[in-house]
Amino acid sequence: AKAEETIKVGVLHSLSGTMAISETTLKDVMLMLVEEQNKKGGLLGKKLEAVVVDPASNWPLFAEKARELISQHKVSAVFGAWTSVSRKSVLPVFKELNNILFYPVQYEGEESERNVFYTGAAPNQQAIPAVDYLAKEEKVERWVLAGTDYVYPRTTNKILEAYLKSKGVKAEDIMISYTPFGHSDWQTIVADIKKFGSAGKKTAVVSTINGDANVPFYKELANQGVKATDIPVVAFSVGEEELAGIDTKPLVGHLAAWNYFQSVDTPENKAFIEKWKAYTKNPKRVSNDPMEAHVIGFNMWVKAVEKAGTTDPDKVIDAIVGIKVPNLTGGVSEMLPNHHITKPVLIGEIRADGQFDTVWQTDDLVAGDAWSKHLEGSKDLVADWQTLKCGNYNTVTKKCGS
Amino acid sequence: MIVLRKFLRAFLLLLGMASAALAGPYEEALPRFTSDSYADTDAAIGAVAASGNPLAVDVIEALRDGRLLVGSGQVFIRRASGDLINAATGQAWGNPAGELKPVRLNNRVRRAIEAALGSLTLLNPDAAKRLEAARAVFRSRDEAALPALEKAIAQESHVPVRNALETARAAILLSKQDAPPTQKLTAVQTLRDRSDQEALALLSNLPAHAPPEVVAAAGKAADGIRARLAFWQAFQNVWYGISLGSVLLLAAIGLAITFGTMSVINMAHGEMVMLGAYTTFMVQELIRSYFPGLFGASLLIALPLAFLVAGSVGVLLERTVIRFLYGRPLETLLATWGISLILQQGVRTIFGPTNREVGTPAWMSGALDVGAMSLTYNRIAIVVFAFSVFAILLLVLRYTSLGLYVRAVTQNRRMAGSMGIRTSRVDALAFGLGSGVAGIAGVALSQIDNVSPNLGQGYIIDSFMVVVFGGVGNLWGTLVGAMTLGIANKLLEPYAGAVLGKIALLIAIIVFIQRRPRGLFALKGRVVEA
Amino acid sequence: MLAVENLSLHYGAAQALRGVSVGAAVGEVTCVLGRNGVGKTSLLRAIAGHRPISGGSILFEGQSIVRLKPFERAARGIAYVPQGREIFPLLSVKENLETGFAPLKRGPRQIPEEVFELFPVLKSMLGRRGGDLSGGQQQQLAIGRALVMRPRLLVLDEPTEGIQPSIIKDIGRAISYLRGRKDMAILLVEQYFDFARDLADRFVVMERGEIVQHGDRAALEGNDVRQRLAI
Amino acid sequence: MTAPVTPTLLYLENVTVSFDGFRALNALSLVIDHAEMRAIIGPNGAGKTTMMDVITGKTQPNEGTALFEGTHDLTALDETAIAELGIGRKFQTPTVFEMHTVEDNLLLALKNKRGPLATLFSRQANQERERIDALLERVRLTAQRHRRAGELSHGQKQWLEIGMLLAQEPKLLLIDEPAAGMTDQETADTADLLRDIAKSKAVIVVEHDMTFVRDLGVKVTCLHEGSVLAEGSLDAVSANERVVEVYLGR
Amino acid sequence: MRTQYLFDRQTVLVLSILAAAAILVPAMNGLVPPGSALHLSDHLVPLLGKYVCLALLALSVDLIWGFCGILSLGHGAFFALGGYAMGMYLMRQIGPRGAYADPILPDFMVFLNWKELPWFWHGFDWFPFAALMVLLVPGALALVFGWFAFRSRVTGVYFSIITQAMTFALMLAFFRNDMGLGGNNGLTDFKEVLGFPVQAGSTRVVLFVLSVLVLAGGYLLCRWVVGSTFGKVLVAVRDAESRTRFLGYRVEHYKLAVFTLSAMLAGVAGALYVPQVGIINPSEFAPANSIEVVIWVAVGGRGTLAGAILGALLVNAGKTWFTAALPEFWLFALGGLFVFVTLFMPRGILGAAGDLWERSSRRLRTRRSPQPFTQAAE
Ligand SMILES: Nc1ncnc2c1ncn2[C@@H]1O[C@H](COP(=O)(O)OP(=O)(O)OP(=O)(O)O)[C@@H](O)[C@H]1O
Ligand SMILES: Nc1ncnc2c1ncn2[C@@H]1O[C@H](COP(=O)(O)OP(=O)(O)OP(=O)(O)O)[C@@H](O)[C@H]1O
Ligand SMILES: NC(N)=O
Ligand SMILES: [Mg+2]
Ligand SMILES: [Mg+2]
Repeated sequence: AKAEETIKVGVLHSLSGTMAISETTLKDVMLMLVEEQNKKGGLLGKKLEAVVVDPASNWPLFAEKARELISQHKVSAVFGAWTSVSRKSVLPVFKELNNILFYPVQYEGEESERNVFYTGAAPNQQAIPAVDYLAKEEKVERWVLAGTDYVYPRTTNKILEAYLKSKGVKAEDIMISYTPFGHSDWQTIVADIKKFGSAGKKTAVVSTINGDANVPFYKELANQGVKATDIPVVAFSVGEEELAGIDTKPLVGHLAAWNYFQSVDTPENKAFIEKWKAYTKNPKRVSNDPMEAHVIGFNMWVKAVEKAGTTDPDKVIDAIVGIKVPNLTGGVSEMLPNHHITKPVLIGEIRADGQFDTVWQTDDLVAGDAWSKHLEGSKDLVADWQTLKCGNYNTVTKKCGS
Repeated sequence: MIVLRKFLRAFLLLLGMASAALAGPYEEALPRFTSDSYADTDAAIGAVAASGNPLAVDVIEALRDGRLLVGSGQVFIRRASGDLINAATGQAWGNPAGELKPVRLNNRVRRAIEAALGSLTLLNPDAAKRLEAARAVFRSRDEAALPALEKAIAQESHVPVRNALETARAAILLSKQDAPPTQKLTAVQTLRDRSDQEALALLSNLPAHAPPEVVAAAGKAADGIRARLAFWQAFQNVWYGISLGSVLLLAAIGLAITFGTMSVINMAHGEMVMLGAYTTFMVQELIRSYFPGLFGASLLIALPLAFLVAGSVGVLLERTVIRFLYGRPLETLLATWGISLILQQGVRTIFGPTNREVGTPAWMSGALDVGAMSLTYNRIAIVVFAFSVFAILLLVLRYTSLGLYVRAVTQNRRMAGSMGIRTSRVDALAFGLGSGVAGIAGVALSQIDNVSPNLGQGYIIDSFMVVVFGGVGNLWGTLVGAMTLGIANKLLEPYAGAVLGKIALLIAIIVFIQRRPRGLFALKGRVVEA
Repeated sequence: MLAVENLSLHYGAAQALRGVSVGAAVGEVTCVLGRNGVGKTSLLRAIAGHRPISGGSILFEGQSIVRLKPFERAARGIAYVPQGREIFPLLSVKENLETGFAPLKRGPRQIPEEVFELFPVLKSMLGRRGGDLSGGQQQQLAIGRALVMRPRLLVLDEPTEGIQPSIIKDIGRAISYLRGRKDMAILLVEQYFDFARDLADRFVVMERGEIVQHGDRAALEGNDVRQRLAI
Repeated sequence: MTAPVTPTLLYLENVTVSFDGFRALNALSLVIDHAEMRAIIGPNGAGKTTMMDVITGKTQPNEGTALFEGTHDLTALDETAIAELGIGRKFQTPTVFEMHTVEDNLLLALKNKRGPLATLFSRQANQERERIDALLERVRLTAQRHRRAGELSHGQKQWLEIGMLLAQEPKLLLIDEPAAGMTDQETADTADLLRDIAKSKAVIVVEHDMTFVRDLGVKVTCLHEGSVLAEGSLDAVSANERVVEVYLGR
Repeated sequence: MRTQYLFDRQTVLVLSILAAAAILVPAMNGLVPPGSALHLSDHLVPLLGKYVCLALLALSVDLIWGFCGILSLGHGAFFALGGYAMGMYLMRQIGPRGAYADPILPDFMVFLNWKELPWFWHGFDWFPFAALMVLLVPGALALVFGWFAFRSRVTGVYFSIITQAMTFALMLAFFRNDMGLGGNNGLTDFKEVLGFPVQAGSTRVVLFVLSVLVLAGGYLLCRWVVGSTFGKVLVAVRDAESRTRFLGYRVEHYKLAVFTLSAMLAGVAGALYVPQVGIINPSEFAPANSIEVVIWVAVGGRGTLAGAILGALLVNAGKTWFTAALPEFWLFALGGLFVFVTLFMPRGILGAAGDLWERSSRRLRTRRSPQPFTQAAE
């Protein structure tokens, strides 16, 4: 086929380096989605073509590869990035070259860009409901906020701290602990958590520990016998994929908050998992939340392109707001004017088989907030790309940006 | 015995059927399991446990194990054999009508189960079960369990269980509003003797209604416990340090050979560790599918295999690449860096980019309590293992001619050849040995870290740091270096936090090297000073 | 025993040996003489296998050893005492000596007494690191180490360099003793003319990578050779 | 500068060096005058090289005094400072800059300003080139001028190192076994050279070659086990029974 | 080492190639119409600019490693510090255009509730000050670090490892949000440099040309340094450090001087890099990055200067190409390249080319040419 006959879609996920562990699977899901769409006849009568590159967990390389995808391969949209820094790194490129990025991972919020669609959770779609659940259902009064030392945990914990304090939690009942990336010796911290948790009040750990550090963390929890019934840990970055590397029997009952679990029992999800396993030819392959985010993002993009009748980014950006597509948990997610989407929030407990048991779920879908209401600097900001055409409109000064 | 129990059970069943018609609290509670609400389940557990119904334990155990099923408004227990019995009547239930679903659990329900089973199994014939039960009651502080506790204490003869029962009683009495102050004072005494974190928590969080004399006694006891815990904390930190040091030692010791002795700047060392970890994974996979009974021995089986796998890869590398680079240590850096990229990506291609699960055998789970310190078995195993590997390696290098030849070859390759030393074989063997040792380190590290293609990278810098800090070319230096860094790290961490602690340690290394520019165990003499 | 024929050797493009032929027989000392930089060391390096040759042949006990690695040559019985000693600096004196066991079978793996008789100082310094020894002590160690191998051909490159006079005499006596045992051939490079003259059964003189003169002991007595070695 | 404590150039007193209990130098005392040449002999391991190590700052003595020009305490200075004072050294095993050409080896040794800025901005003057030419001629390495020092034979390296020592123009030359690996003729030639130098500079030579020492015709000190065993003319020293016993042999 | 003759030829060659790049790249990008085969597409300009900056970094490493034997495994730190200095300037230039529209505080400070600019941010809004810091910060760190290390005679792997510890410690420190430098995300979202929009094609071209000129200047500077007597002392230190001392050279001063110079070059490279890639964050301090730089130098040919440039360009271009052409297998290709170069080009690509050159030219001038020397394996 000649180049003009296909519509290209960029896939910008690390296939090597530290982030490959999480991102490779997102590349696979994108390939599957593209293949499936082509089976359905493609888009606007053309075939889709996925262009895969490897930014190798190297942040400047992300920017370089994004530029290459857009300028050289002329992709119509890019699905990619995982860490916030990789997103920050590519942002200017998308703005400059006016293209579209679908970002599928839960993140710290505080951002809304015209060229980016955030299909993962904002803090209000993950962190806050999780804390509410623990406070209500587990009667937690003392909180350990443990995270990897980078911006997502820092911001999330800032938000949570402000939120908890607003709910009357005292400062001495909050312990905050940061660890470096890839931290692997958790003996001291787990012991500290145990100590903190044995002060008589019900204690829980809110973990924003990222990636590689989780396995040794959970292994240490199991070793030191921290059971979910004593000190539950609720994690925001641990999904089915991460658990696949751990013996979860000692971890049963620890929690995670996401917008999707593989175990969700809906026909949409069932069908998706079947396709996924068939596509990867691996009956044990798991699915997870960022994958669902890509599914939603991709379907929204397809619909928007169809609606606009073109893949021209400007038109698609305008067309996509308000688009609704079914998510895999039985609801219908909508792209909001702030370029975040509506999602259900699910709290799951780890099961012995490495899956999650949904123990709580919001009744309705929650709309993602680009700007946190709990932070000093951002509580007056709103994003609206539809009417205000602004990502950071200040409701007090009534101005966009400045 | 068994016959007797069967008989008893049958009898009780009959009794249960008889009482079914009466529709007591048990029967009333059961339907609450069907509502799919954790609050209802929680309440039902309490009611069932309090009912005194002989099926109560069965029901709650089934619930715990996910064998309590509900369907069309009724509750069933699935026995291990697969048979279903009706929880209400205890009768066998052949063909369930409609679909059955297990009652769902969450932590709240699990806690309720634990508490209920605790008071119900205080008289279990198995001492371990009783101990477990006593601890459960201690945690739940369920006043309702008090009579059962008293009864259990009266007939308990096993000392640890008795102690546990007494602390459980003390815990309940302390929080019980109407307990007489004398009882409370005794409770304080009991808890002071127990003298651990949990006792401290109880003593320092007395309920508001506690009488003043109890508050005073508890305050004093709490201070005593605090002092004791602080004292032990130092040892605990040192232990953490030793165990971190052992991990560093394991990771570095192979490098002490390939780098320290052979002067190959082996950037692929971490990947050898990774190969060892993946070998462990493979071994466990095979065992899981074909010989599940051997799981407890899986690590022991993996050890020699990991040595062989990583060792052979090492020999292969040496023969095909490294051997052309002797005398050009900086080029070994370049080539082994390339090799490490290839190995990483190779493993990623074969095993996928995600973590692989390596399980912990039962004998490595749990912890040993020494004073107020808790030593987890898997860390103990790793410490012992690291020191053994070190000792064996030391013996090999000291008491076999291989050790001598390796050193001779690295110091002067041509001359070693002229002395009749088969330089190529020595090189291959030594590199194989270093890699093999890295491989067995991988077996140990698979127990505490990710088994992923990135495993090795996490250790390579630390390993070089240890070898160099200890003094290149000295195995003892590696040992002392690993332990020093491990302990220093763990002593710093409580004060500085993990990030600043690590920074402080790195700066300390930099400063230390100024004082001892050739590491801790520096080589001295004319040669090195020249 | 040893027959070197028409040997040439290059360092890069520079030719250090041009068609050198020399032999060594059991029970004899063959001496190589020549000024600085004429190629004496290069010749020995070729024999020990430290440098590849670019032409000619080296036969040891009738077989070509050109393709053999240094350790294989050592296993055949060639021991080399290089110029500059090349002891293993971080090994102790004892360990340095023990490296000589490598080509031996288990049985004879002990240090022959004659080593310590010849160089008593080594015995008192067994535990010291080779690199810490004085220059002369290192030279003694290098010779002792070669003897541990029970060689059939002993190749010595200026063994008297840096050694005190009394021990030079001892070494001279040792060489004649070894010659007298009639179980090895000795190839000796020496600048110290009197020493060479006392020991040599036969000699060659080199100049610019070539043999310019050879003969037996008698021929050394004249002033002819001395003249050649002068500038 | 304070007034010299002693009028001598080099003054060693009671110098002791021990390595893990082994005394390489044992209360050694030695005095060298301006423009004096001294030959040092002594058994292998007597401490001759160690003595030079002490003088040049490579080894710190455990005890004792080492003064240069009466005022400079050598034990308190490092190698560079001592070299700057004007003490040059030739090592027992020749040490030259193997990757540099013969010419550059000499250039680096030439008596010039040694600071980074000075060398960064220095231009090679004609004068220097002539000096190098002369030195090359003297050590007979003119033909090897552009070769890398690492390619030289053992004896050639010895000569190069002597050339570097000359280029430094030090006040005191320490020369460890210059004749090792040289032919008899060259040995004699070296002796000539040294005698020539000693007219204006102080020289300490260590040698085992008695013919060479005789050629020098200077006062001889015999060390043994780290201290002076005998001192005097060569004939006197060689007549000493102990010297014969431990050193010369019968 | 190289003869005077070759030396000049190399310099001329390098300078002409760089000059050609400085002229051709803007021309092919701006003047040649997009359809043409000769057109250089917009996205390649910053990419090439990035390569050029990395080449300057490699050059700085070659200066100390190739000529003075100082193997720094932490040179990425100096590069990153230069980059941060520039990044701070660029950050201040954003002014009220940030998401929170704070005229002074950068976004990351606003949302983490910082109230005022930390002291070390002051002055960075003024370009000359920032430019000075680009040189001074890496230079001062190198001076202090080197002063201690060289004075204590820390050499060889010991030095390498403490430089690695240095960059590792800096990485952890910069990761901390409390450092006030943007934590893991670093500094990004730049708007303009010296009043020119960083995203504009013309700014890009100018930055590229500037980088090339700086690289050429850096190359000349290094050439001059290593060609001087100072350079010969460096080589002497590399090959026989203690012997150099006995000749009366203050080895530590030499090392310190060249180390500091090299760190400043690396800092400049970092400063030019940041506006072209649009982000600077702590991963630039990652030890692996510094190791990689050493590898570029080794691939190109250690101790040849031009080789460092060549190696950096080649490996990075290879990376760009492989990561797109073989996204799943590129590490095999890159790893294989490293192994291949070490095995078959022991002195790097330029070394191998030099050997070839010498061999062929010797045939012409057999007698006079310097003899090649393959260092015998020890
Ligand atoms: N590694 C080398 N590379 C290049 N040329 C060399 C090398 N070693 C020796 N040569 C050259 O080869 C020639 C012969 O050197 P060789 O060492 O064999 O001399 P020699 O006779 O042993 O001299 P000496 O008496 O000084 O030890 C000399 O010109 C020397 O410069
Ligand atoms: N670092 C050291 N550790 C242990 N012993 C040492 C060390 N340095 C020197 N020695 C010992 O000190 C003694 C003196 O050595 P030195 O090199 O000074 O002797 P020398 O007089 O120069 O001998 P030669 O004539 O053989 O060169 C020797 O026995 C040597 O083994
Ligand atoms: N956005 C995250 N999880 O980095
Ligand atoms: Mg020679
Ligand atoms: Mg000596």
